[in-house]
Amino acid sequence: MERVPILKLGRTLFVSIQIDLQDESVMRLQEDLAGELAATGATGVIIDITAVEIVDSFIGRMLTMIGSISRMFDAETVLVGMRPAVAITLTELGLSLRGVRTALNAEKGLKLLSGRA
Amino acid sequence: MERVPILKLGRTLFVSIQIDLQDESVMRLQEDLAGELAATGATGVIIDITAVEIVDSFIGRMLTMIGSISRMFDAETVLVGMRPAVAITLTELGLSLRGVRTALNAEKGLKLLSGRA
Amino acid sequence: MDELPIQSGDDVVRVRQRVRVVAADRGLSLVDQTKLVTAASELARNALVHGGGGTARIEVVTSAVGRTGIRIGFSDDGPGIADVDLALTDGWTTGGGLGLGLSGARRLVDEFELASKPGHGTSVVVIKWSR
Amino acid sequence: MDELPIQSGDDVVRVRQRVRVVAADRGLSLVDQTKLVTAASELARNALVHGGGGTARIEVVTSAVGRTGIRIGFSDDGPGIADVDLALTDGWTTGGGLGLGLSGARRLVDEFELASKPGHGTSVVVIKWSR
Ligand SMILES: Nc1ncnc2c1ncn2[C@@H]1O[C@H](COP(=O)(O)OP(=O)(O)O)[C@@H](O)[C@H]1O
Ligand SMILES: Nc1ncnc2c1ncn2[C@@H]1O[C@H](COP(=O)(O)OP(=O)(O)O)[C@@H](O)[C@H]1O
Repeated sequence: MERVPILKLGRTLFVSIQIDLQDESVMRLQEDLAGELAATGATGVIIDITAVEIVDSFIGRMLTMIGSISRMFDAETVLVGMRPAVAITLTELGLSLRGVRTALNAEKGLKLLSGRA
Repeated sequence: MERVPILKLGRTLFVSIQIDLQDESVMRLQEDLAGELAATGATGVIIDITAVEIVDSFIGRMLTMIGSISRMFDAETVLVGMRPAVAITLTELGLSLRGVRTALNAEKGLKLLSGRA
Repeated sequence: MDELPIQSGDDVVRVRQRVRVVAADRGLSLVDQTKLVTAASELARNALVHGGGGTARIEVVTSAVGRTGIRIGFSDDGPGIADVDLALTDGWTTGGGLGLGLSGARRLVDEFELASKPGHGTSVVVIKWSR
Repeated sequence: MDELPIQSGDDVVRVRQRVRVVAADRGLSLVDQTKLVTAASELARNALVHGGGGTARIEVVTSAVGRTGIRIGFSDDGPGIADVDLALTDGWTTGGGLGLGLSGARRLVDEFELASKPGHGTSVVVIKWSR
């Protein structure tokens, strides 16, 4: 199982998903992020899915859960770089990713995070 | 297959449907809009259906999906200019367009969009 | 009587346009025109998507009590529908649709008849009477 | 025709990759590729998680009217599904899932067929036609 690395820059955790996500990898990422949030007190998480070709219901649910988990640690998660085809497919699948904020790219995602009080 | 043009004015995408929509054209519009939203970071979409004589279940579903897709890009969609006969027919068909905001005309639609924080 | 082919998305649009013209011509109200055209759109799409293509026959008919109506017959030689009652249930679909085409079209017209035999295609006839 | 095993999470990823290659090869649009790969991901996961493992058969087919399509058959020898209609309902799950796998996959493809007998495994066949 491949692992997705987490980068810490200032008070933000950066995750750039570059692999074909299997369920185990996503679950592992969720655990790793929770661990990092607890350990570092980061206030924001940016997940870059520019390279992600598909998000199915499992992966989508994990992304939503990462959003909820980060809120428990008083941090906010922003999903950046979603491909148009992925957004269309998620919608038809019936998934809304409600509760996760989105931004076009990492830069805009950072702005969104720093905009919060 | 005819294509519906998308106009960008400020942070809003304007679509005025002037053709007899065939399924391919609506799907193409959905894809084009998702692409524009991902590329431009527009925060609103106004779809003017003043000239649209019928909305059947396929077209209706596509309009609802455009609303959901735009939310994934942190934008809101407003449907403007729906004819009374179209609204009556949609209701009898059993379609609710839940989740899509509506306004009488483009001007009121814009106001609705700018009203959001 | 008009007979139109349904072999492409463009053909579906042409069926809608033709139904609109005939319905307006016969004095159907704007709402009734819209309902009939919408029903025709659903049924023409079904003939194309599920039936692999077919035809639409549009004609003007007169009822026993002298009312004028528009009758449209859709037919295709596709795989047919095994369980017609199920197919007429709101939300039932074998594909990616909403499953509102048949059930919705039925609500939009005054008369609706669906005949289908698995392996022998599908035929749907609808009538909308002018008031 | 390709036949791929589904015995692990890695296998699910391989099914996705293979479907992507075949779909791109046959000229499906990027959006249609994404829809088909996503549906395949849902169904492969179901075969693994609910069916205890199975296989995916990917093949290129031609419709009666000459359209090219990708057909994927998933099968497993798991416990099967007692109530197929229920399983196809949005949100229905016996596990911790979202219950959108089957219903969502059906919306993403052009044809969808689910056959299952309790105790005799499950088979799902989907087709996506190129436009
Ligand atoms: N002309 C047809 N030939 C074969 N099957 C059909 C035809 N029309 C409808 N069906 C079947 O009936 C189902 C329900 O049709 P409909 O209510 O129009 O919903 P949708 O087209 O959205 O699936 C379809 O999914 C299809 O399986
Ligand atoms: N291949 C299968 N074998 C046995 N049961 C299955 C299979 N696929 C789906 N199911 C059953 O149908 C239910 C709904 O499936 P699905 O819509 O994919 O949602 P989820 O997988 O999130 O539960 C599952 O919870 C399971 O009980």
